[in-house]
Amino acid sequence: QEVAVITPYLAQPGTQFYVDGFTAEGEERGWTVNVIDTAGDVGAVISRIEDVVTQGVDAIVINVDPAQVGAGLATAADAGIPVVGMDAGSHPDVAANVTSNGYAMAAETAVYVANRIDGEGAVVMFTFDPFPPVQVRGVIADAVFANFPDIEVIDRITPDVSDGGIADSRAQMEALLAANPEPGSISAVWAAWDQPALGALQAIEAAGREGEGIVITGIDANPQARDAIAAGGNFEASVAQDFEGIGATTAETVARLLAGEELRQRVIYVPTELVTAANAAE
Amino acid sequence: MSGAAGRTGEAPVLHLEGLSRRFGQVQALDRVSLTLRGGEVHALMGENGAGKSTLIRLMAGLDRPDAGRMALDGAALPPGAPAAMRAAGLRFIHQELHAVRGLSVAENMHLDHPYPRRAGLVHWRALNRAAAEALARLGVTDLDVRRPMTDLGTGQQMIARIAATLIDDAGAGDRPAWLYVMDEPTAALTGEEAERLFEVIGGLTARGAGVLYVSHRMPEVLRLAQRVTVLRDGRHISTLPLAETGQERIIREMTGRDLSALFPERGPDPRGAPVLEARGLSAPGLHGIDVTLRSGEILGVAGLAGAGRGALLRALMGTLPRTGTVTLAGAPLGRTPAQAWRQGLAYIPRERRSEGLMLRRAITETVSLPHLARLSRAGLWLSPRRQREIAERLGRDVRLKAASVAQACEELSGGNQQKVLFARALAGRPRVLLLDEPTRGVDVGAKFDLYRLIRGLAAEGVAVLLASSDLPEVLGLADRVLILHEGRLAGERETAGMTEADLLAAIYGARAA
Amino acid sequence: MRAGLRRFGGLAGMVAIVLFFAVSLPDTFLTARNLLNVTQQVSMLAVVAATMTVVMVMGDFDLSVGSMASLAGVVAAMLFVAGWSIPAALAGALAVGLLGGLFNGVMVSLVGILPFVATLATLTVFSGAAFLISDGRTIFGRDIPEAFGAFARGGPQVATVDDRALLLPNLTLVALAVILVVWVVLEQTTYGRRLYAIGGNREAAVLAGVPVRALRLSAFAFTGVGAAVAGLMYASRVASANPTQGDGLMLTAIAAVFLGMTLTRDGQPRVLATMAGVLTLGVLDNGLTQMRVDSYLREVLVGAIILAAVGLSAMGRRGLRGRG
Amino acid sequence: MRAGLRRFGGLAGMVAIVLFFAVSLPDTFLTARNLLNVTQQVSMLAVVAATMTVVMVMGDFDLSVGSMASLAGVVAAMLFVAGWSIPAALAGALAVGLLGGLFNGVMVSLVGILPFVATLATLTVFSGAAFLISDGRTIFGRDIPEAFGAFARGGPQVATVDDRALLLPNLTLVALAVILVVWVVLEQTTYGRRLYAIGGNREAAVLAGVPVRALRLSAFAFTGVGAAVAGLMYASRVASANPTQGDGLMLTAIAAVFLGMTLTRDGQPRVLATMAGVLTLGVLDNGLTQMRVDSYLREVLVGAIILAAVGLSAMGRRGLRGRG
Ligand SMILES: Nc1ncnc2c1ncn2[C@@H]1O[C@H](COP(=O)(O)OP(=O)(O)OP(=O)(O)O)[C@@H](O)[C@H]1O
Ligand SMILES: Nc1ncnc2c1ncn2[C@@H]1O[C@H](COP(=O)(O)OP(=O)(O)OP(=O)(O)O)[C@@H](O)[C@H]1O
Ligand SMILES: [Mg+2]
Ligand SMILES: [Mg+2]
Repeated sequence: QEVAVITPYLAQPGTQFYVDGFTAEGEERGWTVNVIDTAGDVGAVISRIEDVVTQGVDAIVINVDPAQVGAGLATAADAGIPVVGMDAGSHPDVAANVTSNGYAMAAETAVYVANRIDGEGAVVMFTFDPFPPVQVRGVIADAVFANFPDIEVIDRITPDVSDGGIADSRAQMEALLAANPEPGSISAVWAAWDQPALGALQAIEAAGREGEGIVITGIDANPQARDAIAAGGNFEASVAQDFEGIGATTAETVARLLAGEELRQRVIYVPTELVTAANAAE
Repeated sequence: MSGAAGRTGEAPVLHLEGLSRRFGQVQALDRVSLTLRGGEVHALMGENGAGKSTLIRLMAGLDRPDAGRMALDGAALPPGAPAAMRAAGLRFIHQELHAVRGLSVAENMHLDHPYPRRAGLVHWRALNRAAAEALARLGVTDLDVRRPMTDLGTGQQMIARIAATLIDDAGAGDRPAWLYVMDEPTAALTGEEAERLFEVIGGLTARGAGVLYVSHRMPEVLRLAQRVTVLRDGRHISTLPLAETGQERIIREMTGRDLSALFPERGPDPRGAPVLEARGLSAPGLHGIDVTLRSGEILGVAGLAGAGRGALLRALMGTLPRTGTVTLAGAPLGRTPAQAWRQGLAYIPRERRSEGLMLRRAITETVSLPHLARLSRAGLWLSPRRQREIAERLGRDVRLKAASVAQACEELSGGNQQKVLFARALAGRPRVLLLDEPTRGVDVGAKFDLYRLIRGLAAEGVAVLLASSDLPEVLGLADRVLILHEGRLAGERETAGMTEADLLAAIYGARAA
Repeated sequence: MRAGLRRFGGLAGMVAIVLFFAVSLPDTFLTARNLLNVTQQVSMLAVVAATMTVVMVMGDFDLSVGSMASLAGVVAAMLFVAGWSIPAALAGALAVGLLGGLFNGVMVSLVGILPFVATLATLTVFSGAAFLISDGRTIFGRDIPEAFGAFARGGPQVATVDDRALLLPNLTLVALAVILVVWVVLEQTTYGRRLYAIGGNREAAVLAGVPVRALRLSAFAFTGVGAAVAGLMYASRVASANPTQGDGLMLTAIAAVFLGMTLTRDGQPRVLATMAGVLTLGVLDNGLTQMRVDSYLREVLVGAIILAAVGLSAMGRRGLRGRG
Repeated sequence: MRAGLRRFGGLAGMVAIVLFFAVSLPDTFLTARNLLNVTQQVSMLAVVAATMTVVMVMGDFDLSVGSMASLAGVVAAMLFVAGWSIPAALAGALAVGLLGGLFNGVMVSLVGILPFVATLATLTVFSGAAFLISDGRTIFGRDIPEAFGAFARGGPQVATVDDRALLLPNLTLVALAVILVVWVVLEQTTYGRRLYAIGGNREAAVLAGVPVRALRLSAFAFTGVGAAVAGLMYASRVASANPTQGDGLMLTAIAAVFLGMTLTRDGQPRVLATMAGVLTLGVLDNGLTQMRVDSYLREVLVGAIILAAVGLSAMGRRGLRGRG
């Protein structure tokens, strides 16, 4: 049996891991897994769905918001080919969506920050609203910080993510540090994913202000972030999604559909874990 | 010093043997052989497209012959190697004027040879000094060689390029410069500037150097050359000592026909009522000009370079902003080129390649461009057939030599390119024809065709304004001549009975005044 | 004759690509459904490339089309959010395209900035504006009227194949309409002929009475509107709008025009040739995906095929002019 | 004189920007630390823009520099993964830059494809290759040698300010070295002057026997190596490599060159002018961020400022030539 995985976001580390998890599990089951990367172009995802429907695959896995590729989903539904979301979103034409709970992850790191700075101080947020799953994280963090009267969000930065976000986040953080030279004028950096957190860390270290106790958190716990957290510096916490688990669970879900099973639960959450210096090395 | 070859007593000899070169369907050169020596001026003549420039490009190593060889004093020269030709002592001034934008005069003068260097880097002072010294040999001492070349007028640019060949830069083991090849060097020069060039040529040959001189200007050739070679349709027709050849013979060999005179006969005076009247016409470079142009009249416009001849035509066409009143047959003349064309003005610009032709496009497209609205249905929907028919008919009228009207203009010779622009001007059945140097770089045969065309138009009542720096042309064609000086009208004369000396005196007299 | 060979060489290459896929994918490639699908997939590119042809005919470029497409989509979406009706919102987005195009035209033809620079700067401006207006978000879901997203999914039914309706996609129809308009304007009117004249020799065109400034200005406006149309088509297709979604169209559209230029006499841009270029790129993407060619290898192949086509054409052209 | 005014106008504009930030951000902008930081932030752009200047001097473009930068970074990273030493891996990546540049040069100068098309196609090819080699992934963490990432973080200490070491960043030094090389080559050697001659009048250069083909070929090779250097700098700065990280450099580099051209006599590209353009863009980003200008608005502002600078310069230039 043949399964096509169509994603515009393969260059991002998280995507890589769940595609790996999916491929491994799928190949174990004897499938041919065809991974198609449209390099950021969501419209092309529809085109490629149409192409693999024409080609006649048995199932399709996507990781974009299904609302945006409705035309392709309709084509697949028309041809009776099941579509499963891998960290995608819910949609009538998507049999199931396998993902982490983004609300919970953002709440976990935002609360971590609030607690570490004792509910008071200036916080810098790095967010990215164009990407819905990340946008959700920003909303939750906004709510958490708004709930602490003495926390002030001094900047909510959307970095240029064409390179994943490290370089521009660093440049922006450098500028902010320059604009706020007094020690203690920035208490924490909350980032909606790891790359900006790493960029902020580099900026703080390059400015020689690592001693001010600025708390940094990210989300995703990618290896570079884990290294940084394990090193015990300003980057203190991130949340690990179980990417490979998402991939594997997606494969299982596809297998159940191919076996003809009717799915009742259409959103399947895979558990996450807060990563701090205590468990980063694992 | 360059041109030192004569000292050995034996002048160097360059043999060109059986050179052929073909471009697509055109056999541009067909087994041409030629021998060039130091110590003399050798003129190369031929109609447009005869193959003169092609031969020169082969000599310069810019192109390779399909067959044939070149040898200097018996030793073969490699084809297609510009550096080797330089090392053999050859220097070139190519036909089209080529100033490099953004480089100084001195750098432009060093285009074809290395800059002076110090420690591997450019030695700017030596560079400027070499350029200034070369210019001084042409008597130019007041030119700052660090200025951008494009700031200079065309004449001065040409002087600088001529001077560039005089820079003494033969490398170790190279033969000193001994043969100067000049492809229409005077086309852009004023009389005064040309005189200075002729002096330099005299100096070069006196020192034993040779000159291969291409020009369509018969008087220059008669005056300068010792021998003349004529090419026709890519073939060598003759090489003769000039003493044994008269102008008629050269023209006959070039054209293959007898042209008893350079200008067609004058008919009865065709001048009628005033058509174009300008009062107090001013524009950038023009101050308060009054002109009346009658139907059937050919009105020459003469003056020194920059006197405003071109500006006068451009102001009338509306490409220069103007003030003052201009009327055409009593009605005010529009202020944009589109209106001017529509009202019956037709314009042939000075630089045909850059200002007139769409070089890569079909002849038809250039011919129909100003008349599109008229040649289309409802002024909007194209009628390709009608455009093609017009182009074909006018092509015949102007004796255009082209494979078809679908041919690209860049494949035509200079004279035929100019005829395309005449066809374009005639397509609108003009009332007034504005000509800016209409025969520059055009051979005698084609010139005669164009002159006859202009005469014929005048006889039909078209008024012609002819701006030209070719004095015989002004005297031979025009009924009357305007003399401009620094943008002002400095005189207005009937040409009947006027000699070239009179006209020159008038032009220079205007300056003295 | 040689020119003919060269052009037919280009066409032959395109036919060869189609034949190759037809043979490699006998059951799925040359089906009406698949081919209609390809036309739909390339419809947005076709619109941008067709109107890009209008400026490239004059020897100009418009680098801002991609970000204009994104901007138009975002504008329409925000107008939906603000409660405008679909026609009103579309009109608003097209007006933005027109204004943006006019702005490009003013910069290029009145101010006199090189098109490359002017539209590079407006690329940044439009893109920034799209982010500003949308606040960087993707606008989707309930904010986008059902009918708007449904448009791209619909189309008149032309047949029933295997019990499934075969639609002539609406997007394909829109693209055909735009192509037709551009073809008529460029090939059948004096307006278009004058644009070609500007490309042939700008100075000569001025002296021949062509109102070069006005024409360049209007041509850029044309391209701006085309980009906006494509942006709306894209937004309809993905039933959402985000501030970067059209960005990829620009380079691909320029590539398609250049690919098409290999097919024309004299190497001028022509809209039908551009469409051949667009279809070639679309067929390559479709066929290579169906053949399960790795998407990265596909990218390399597409680049290599463009190079081969343009390179062969350039060499043919040069041969024609002699060895100079 | 008017030309002078125009040029000084451009320079004055740049100075005005700096002054504006100096006044608005009195404590933080004009500090040695911040300025050194800006030089480091723009160092990669500076390298790409400087070598881009080399081809733009001839009137050509290289659109493939961004994807070449990405490719070089990925190549180095994959060589690290394969166990190569740092110098060997860097040499490998630079060799890829050289080969890619030569390939561009061959396409442009021997095959005769327009630089715009040729490098658009190789942009796709290089980018596809970067994806293929890296399998579309970001290579980071343990795969990248410590010393490689440390390089970008280090630099000779020049002073101690507020008890903190003030470093002259290594990346800034690399950029300065590249700029110096490009300056000497373009301004002080016959080779460079010939490139200017090609740009000033290609036909004249051909007639003068300038080996135009060989020079264009070599200039593209130069630019390819420059792009690879920038890609390595980028990879070092982010201590990782992914197949798209350099892509943004291309348009920005071209914008910087054009911005610089507003400062030069005759509007030619010159490397020092390009650097003024690069610094202007860098200062704008840095200053506007410090002033907490919304990042989207920042984008719009940067585009508008480019337009204003180039537009004023174009109008000045045109005024100079009359209303023609
Ligand atoms: N690169 C080329 N490609 C095609 N045809 C060419 C090329 N160069 C020259 N020709 C043709 O070769 C012939 C000879 O041209 P050439 O320029 O040598 O003439 P010429 O004697 O210098 O004429 P003129 O007096 O007008 O300068 C012409 O028919 C011309 O059209
Ligand atoms: N666009 C312009 N703006 C300002 N001055 C101009 C413009 N065009 C021409 N002039 C001025 O007009 C004068 C004559 O113009 P130009 O250099 O074109 O010579 P011309 O009119 O062609 O003269 P001629 O044909 O007699 O050689 C010059 O002094 C020139 O500076
Ligand atoms: Mg000639
Ligand atoms: Mg001639």
